[in-house]
Amino acid sequence: MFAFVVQRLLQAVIVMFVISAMVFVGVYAVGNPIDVMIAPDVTQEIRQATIRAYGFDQPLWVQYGIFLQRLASGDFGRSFVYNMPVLGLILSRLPATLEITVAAVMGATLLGIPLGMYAGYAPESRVSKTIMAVSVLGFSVPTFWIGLVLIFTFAVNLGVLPAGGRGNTISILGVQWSFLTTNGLMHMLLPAVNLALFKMALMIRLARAGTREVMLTDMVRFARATGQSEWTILSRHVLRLIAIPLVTVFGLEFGSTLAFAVVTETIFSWPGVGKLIIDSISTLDRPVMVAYLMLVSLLFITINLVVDIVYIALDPRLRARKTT
Amino acid sequence: MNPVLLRVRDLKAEFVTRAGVARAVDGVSFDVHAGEIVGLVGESGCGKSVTGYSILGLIDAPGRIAGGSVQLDGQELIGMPHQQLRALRGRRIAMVFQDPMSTLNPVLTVSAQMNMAIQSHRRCEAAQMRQHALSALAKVGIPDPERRLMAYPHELSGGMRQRVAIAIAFLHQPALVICDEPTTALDVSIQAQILVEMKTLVREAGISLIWISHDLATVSVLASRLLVMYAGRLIEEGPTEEVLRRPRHPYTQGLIDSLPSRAKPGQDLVQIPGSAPPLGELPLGCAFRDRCQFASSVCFTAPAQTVDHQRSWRCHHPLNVGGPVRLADAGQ
Amino acid sequence: MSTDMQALVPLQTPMRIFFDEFLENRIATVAVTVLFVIIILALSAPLITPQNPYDLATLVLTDARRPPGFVGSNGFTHWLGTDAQGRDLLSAIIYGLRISLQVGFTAGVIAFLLGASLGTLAGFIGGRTEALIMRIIDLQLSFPAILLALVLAALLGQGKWQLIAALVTAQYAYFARTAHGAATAERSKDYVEAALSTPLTPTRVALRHVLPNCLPPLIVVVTVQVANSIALEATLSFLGLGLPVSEPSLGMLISNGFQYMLSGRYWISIYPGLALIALIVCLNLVGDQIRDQLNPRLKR
Amino acid sequence: MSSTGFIDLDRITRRFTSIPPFTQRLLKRLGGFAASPTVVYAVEGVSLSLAHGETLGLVGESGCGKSTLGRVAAGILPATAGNATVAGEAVMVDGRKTTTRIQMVFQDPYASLNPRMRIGETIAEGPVSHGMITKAQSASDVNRWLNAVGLDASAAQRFPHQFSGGQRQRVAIARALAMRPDALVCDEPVASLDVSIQAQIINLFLSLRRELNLTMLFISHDLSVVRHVSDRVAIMYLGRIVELGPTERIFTAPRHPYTRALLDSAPRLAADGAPMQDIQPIRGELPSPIHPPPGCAFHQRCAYAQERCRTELPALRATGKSDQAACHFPLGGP
Repeated sequence: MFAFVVQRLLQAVIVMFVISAMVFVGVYAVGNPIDVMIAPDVTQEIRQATIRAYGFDQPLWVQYGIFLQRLASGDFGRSFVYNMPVLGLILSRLPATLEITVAAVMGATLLGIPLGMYAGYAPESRVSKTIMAVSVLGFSVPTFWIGLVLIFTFAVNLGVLPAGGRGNTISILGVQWSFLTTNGLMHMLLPAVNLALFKMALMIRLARAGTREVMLTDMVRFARATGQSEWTILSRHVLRLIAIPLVTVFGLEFGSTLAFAVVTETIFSWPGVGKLIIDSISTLDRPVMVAYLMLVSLLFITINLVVDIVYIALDPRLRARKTT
Repeated sequence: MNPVLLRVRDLKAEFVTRAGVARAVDGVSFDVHAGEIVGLVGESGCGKSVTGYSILGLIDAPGRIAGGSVQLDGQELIGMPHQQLRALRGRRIAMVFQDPMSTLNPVLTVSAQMNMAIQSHRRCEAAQMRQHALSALAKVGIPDPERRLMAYPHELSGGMRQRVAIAIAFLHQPALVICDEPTTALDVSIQAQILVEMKTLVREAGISLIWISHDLATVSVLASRLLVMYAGRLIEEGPTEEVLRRPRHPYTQGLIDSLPSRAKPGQDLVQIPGSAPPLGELPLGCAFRDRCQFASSVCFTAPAQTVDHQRSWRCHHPLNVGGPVRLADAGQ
Repeated sequence: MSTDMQALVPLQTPMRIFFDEFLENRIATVAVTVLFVIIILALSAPLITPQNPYDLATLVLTDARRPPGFVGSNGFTHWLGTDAQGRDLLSAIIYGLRISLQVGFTAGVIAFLLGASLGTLAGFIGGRTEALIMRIIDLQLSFPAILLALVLAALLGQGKWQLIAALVTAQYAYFARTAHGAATAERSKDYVEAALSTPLTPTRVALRHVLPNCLPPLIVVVTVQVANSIALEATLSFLGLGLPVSEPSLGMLISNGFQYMLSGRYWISIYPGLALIALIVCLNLVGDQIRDQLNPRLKR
Repeated sequence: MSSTGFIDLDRITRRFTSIPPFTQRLLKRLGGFAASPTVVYAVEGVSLSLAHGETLGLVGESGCGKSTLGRVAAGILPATAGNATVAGEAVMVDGRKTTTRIQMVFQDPYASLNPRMRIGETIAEGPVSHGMITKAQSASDVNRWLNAVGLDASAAQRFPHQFSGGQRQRVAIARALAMRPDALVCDEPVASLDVSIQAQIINLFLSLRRELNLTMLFISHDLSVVRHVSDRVAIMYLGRIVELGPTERIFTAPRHPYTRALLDSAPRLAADGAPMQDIQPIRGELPSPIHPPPGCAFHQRCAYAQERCRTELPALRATGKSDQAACHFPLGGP
C-alpha cells in the first residue's frame, strides 16, 4: 500500500513537470514571451528592463529554469486586466467555484445513486423507465442550454430566482462564502442545479448498470435464500459492491464539474474561476491562463491520487496479497 | 418412513424469452420426508435447478412460477405473501449454490456476511452473533474459525468458501436445505471431505436435503432416493440402489450406461444419440422420443406417471420390469 | 458413426441477429430513424433550405428577430422565425446540424482510429510499453475533456480543423482505454490460444481473430463520443471559441440568441437547442441499445 | 531417461514470476522493505515420453500443473527449463511454435471457437496458411474433417453460436485434425459436457485414435474418463509426477499414497450399478503452488508420512517393470 502511494506521488511530480513544460512551450516559447509579461502599450525602457530581469535573452532552457523557479515560489506574474498578482486573483475566485461544484456533485450523487439503484433493481417498472428517460436527457442536453432554460423559466417568466450574479456573502477566515446567507443560496441554486444535471444523469446510468448486473448474481440469490430483506441486500450488499466503480467516477466527475463550471459561470455570470479563465482567454491575459492551468492540473492529480487510494481501501482484493 | 416435510404437486415454471415462452418445469410432483436426502438428477437444461429455486420462490424475471403447489409442513408456499416467505428462507428452508466464488460478497468479511444472515431471523448482540458464527463454522469442519471469521472471501480456498456458505445455510437449523451442485466446482479430494461432512451434519440434526446434480455417482453417495428429470419433467423416481441397478426409463438406463466407469476401458461407451431438445421446442408426447431406441407410435402421447410402491416412472415401454435386463444387451 | 444432426437453425450471421434484436427495441428504432432523417436533412441542406444562412448578401436586416410564422419581405414565411442577423432560423438550424455532424463525425472517426490503434497496440505489445501507454491514457482521462478542448481551442485559434484537433485530443483516450480493455480480454480467450497453437503468426491472429472481436465495444464508444463531440463543439461555440462567426453552428446560434432571451424572444435560442438535443439524444439512445445488446450478462 | 518417445518431455520446468512494479524495486534498493516477487512453481522438472500411437492420461487436481505441462508440450507455452520434442523435432524455438505435428483441443467449447468466423473458415485457416492444401481444396478438405468428427457438411457455413456444446467440441477437434497432426494434447476436452454428450465425444476420440494412429496426451481431473481412454496414466501433484504406469495397474494397485487416496475419494458407480457408499476423503487443504511445502509435497496430508518425507524430496523411481512412483515408502513395499 505504501509503495503504491510513493509510486503515485512520483508519477504526480513527473506529470507536473510535463505539464509545466507543455505550458511553457505553448505560452512562452511559441508566443513572444514579452507580451506575456507586460502589457503591449508599455514604454521601450520598461520592456528592455523586463527582458533582462526575466532573462528572455537567455537560451530557452535557462528561461524554462527561471519559469520553474517562479512557479515554485508562486509568482505567476501580474494579470494585465486586473493588474494584481495572478495567484491571489485566482485564489480569491476559487471559493465561488468550489461552492457550486461541491453542491452540484453532492446533489448529483445523493440523488443520482438511489434513483439509479432503483432503476437497476426494477428495470421494467414505469418509474424506472422515466428515471432512465430523464437520465438520457440529462446526459445529452448541453449544460449551457439547460442554463438558458432555467433562467428563462425561473428568472424571466416566474421571476422567483435571480438570473445571475452571486448575491451577498459572509466572509469566514477571510474567504467569501455565499451558501451561508439565504440570498446567497437563492443565487447559488440555479447554477448548482445546472451543473448537477449532467453529473446526476451519469451517476444514475452507472448505478443502474452496476445494480442490474449485481442483482443477477448468485450472491443476491444466496442472500435472499438466507432471508435477508431486499432493503438489506440493496443497502449493504449491492451498494457496497457498486461503490467501487462509482468512487472512481465521482473523483473524475468532480474534476470535470469544476471544468464545466466555466460554462455555468459564464451564463449565470457567477464570479468564479471559470468565468475568470474565459475572460482571460478572450483578452489573452496569458499569466492568468498559465496559473489556472497549473493549479487545475495540480488539483486533478490530487483528486486522481485520492480516488485511487479510496479505490484500494474499498476493495479488499486489491490490498497486499495475504495468503491464509 | 418419517412424516412428509415437503409436498410438491404439479409444479410448473416458465421463462418468457424473445423466442416465446419456454416451459422449464412442466408439472413436477414429489415428496421429501423429514431427515431424508433426495437426489434431483438430470443433465443441464432439464429444469432441476429451476425446480429447486421455485420451492423458495427465488426465480428472477423473466422466469415465473406458472402453477402447482409446494407445501412445507402443510403450509402453501406458492403465492405466500413476500414477508411471510422471507421469514421461512434461511430459517425453515436454506440453499447452497454451486460456485463458491460468486456466492459470497467479495468485499465483505465472512463475519459481516454471517451476522447479516443471523440478524434476518434473530435479534442479538454482537458477542452472541460472534459465538453463533464461530460454532457454525466449527460445525462444518473449518479449522481455526477465529481467523477465518475476519478473512475476506478471496483469501479463502474454494473448499473453504463453500464450507462458509454451508455454515451460513445451517445457521438457523433449517428443516430442509436445497443444494444446487454444491461440490461440482470443487476438486475431488475437497468434494469428498464436504460430502462426508454434509452426511454427518445432516444425520445428526435430522435435516432433509435436496441434492441437485448432473453427477449420478456423487449424488448416490448421499441420496437415499433419486429423482431423474429430463426436459422439465420427472421421468423416474425411486430408492437410489433400485433406480441405479434396475432403472425403468430408457433415459436413466442410457445415463448410467454412458458413464465410463460402467464399461471396459477402451470399449465404445453406450451413447444416447442426439442431444436434449431446447425447452422452447419440446417434441409432442414423450420428450425423449427422438433419442429412444424403444420409441413407438404410442410415445407421441405423453406417458402418464406409473406408480409402483416407492417407485414411479413416465414411460410407455418401461425397462427391467421383469428381470435385471441391461440396455446394452437389450439393444444388440 | 454420425449422429443425426438436429435440424440446423437457418443461416444467421451474427450481424443479422444483431439487427433483428436492435429493431425489436421500439425506442432504439425511433432514435435510429430520427438520426437517419437528420443526416439526410444535413446532407441535402443546400437543396432544401429556402435560404443560405451563410451568404450574408441574402440576409435582410429589417426581418431580424421576427417570431415564428413571420412572412419575410421576400414573401417567404419563416416557420421558426429569424435570428438577430435576419437569418431564417430553420435554414440556420439545418446548416448548423450539418456542421455539428461534420465536426462530430470527423472528430469521432479520427479519435477512433488514433485511440483504438494505440489501445490495441498497447494491448499486443504488453510489458512496460503497455503499462507506460496506459498510464498516459489514464492520466489524460483524469483531465476533463472540456478543459482540454477549451485550452487547445484558445491556443490553436478559430477554425473548423483547429476545433476538430481540439476535440480529437480531448477524446482519443476513451477509445484507447476501451480498445485496450477489449484487446486484453479477447487475448486471454481460448480461441486466440488455439489459433496461436496451430501455429499462426501473431500478426495474423491479431488481425483476423482478435481485432474483429474488439470492434463491437468500440462501436458503442463511437456513438457516445460523436454525441459528446457535438455537445462539446456546441459548448465551445457558445463560449465563442468554436467555429468562426460567419458560419454559425448551433452553439453559436444559441449563444447569439441568449441576450434576446431576457426580452422574451425565446425562439432564437430554444429551437436550435431542441435540434441539437434531438441529435445528441438519438445518438446516445442508439449507443445505449448497442451496449445492452453486447453485454453478455444481460442476455435474455 | 532415454528420449526414445514420440512426444518427449525432458525435465520440463515452468514457473510464473510476477515482476514487482518499478517503484517496489526502487524501494527495495532504498529501504529493502518492498515485497519480493511472487513465484508460482507450476511444473517442476517433469520428464515424460509417449510412444507413437499411445494415449497417456495426465490426472491431477487444480494447481497440480497438468494444464501448464500440456501447453508446454503443445508448444503454446515456453518452458522455463527443459525441452519438449515431437518426433525428435523441438516444439518451440525461442518462444515461437515451430511444428504442426502436435495440436491442442481445449476444454470450454464456447470459448475455443472464434464467434465471428464461420466453422468452415476456422477449420480451413490452418492448413491453407501452412500450404498443406490450396484455397480451392479447402471446401472438400473441410467436409472431410467435418464428417470425420460426425458433423454434416452444411455446418461449414454456420457460426459457432448455432451449435450445442458437444457439436462445438467436435468442430474444435476437426480444426486440430485438419492440420494432419501426429499428436494431440487434449486439455479436459469433456469436462464441461453433459454425461450423454461426454460419451459421444469419448467414443469419437477412441475411433480417431484407432483410425489415425494418433499419439494423445489426455489431461483430465476425472479419473473414470482417464481410465477409459488411456494406455498409461501419470498422476500429478503440485507440479510433479508422483506416479506413472499402465492404467489397470495404477487403478487396481496404486503405489503412491496420493493415488490411493484420490481413488478412494472419487465417487464411482460399481459395474453392477450399486453406488459406492463409503468414500474416504484426504485430510487437509490443497497446498498453494506459491509456497510448496518442503520435502514431499503430500506429506502434510499423507497417512504414511514419516520424518524423512518432511525433509527429503522423493525422486520418481521405478517400482516395477514399467511403473514408477515418487515416494520413500511406496504402498506394497519398495
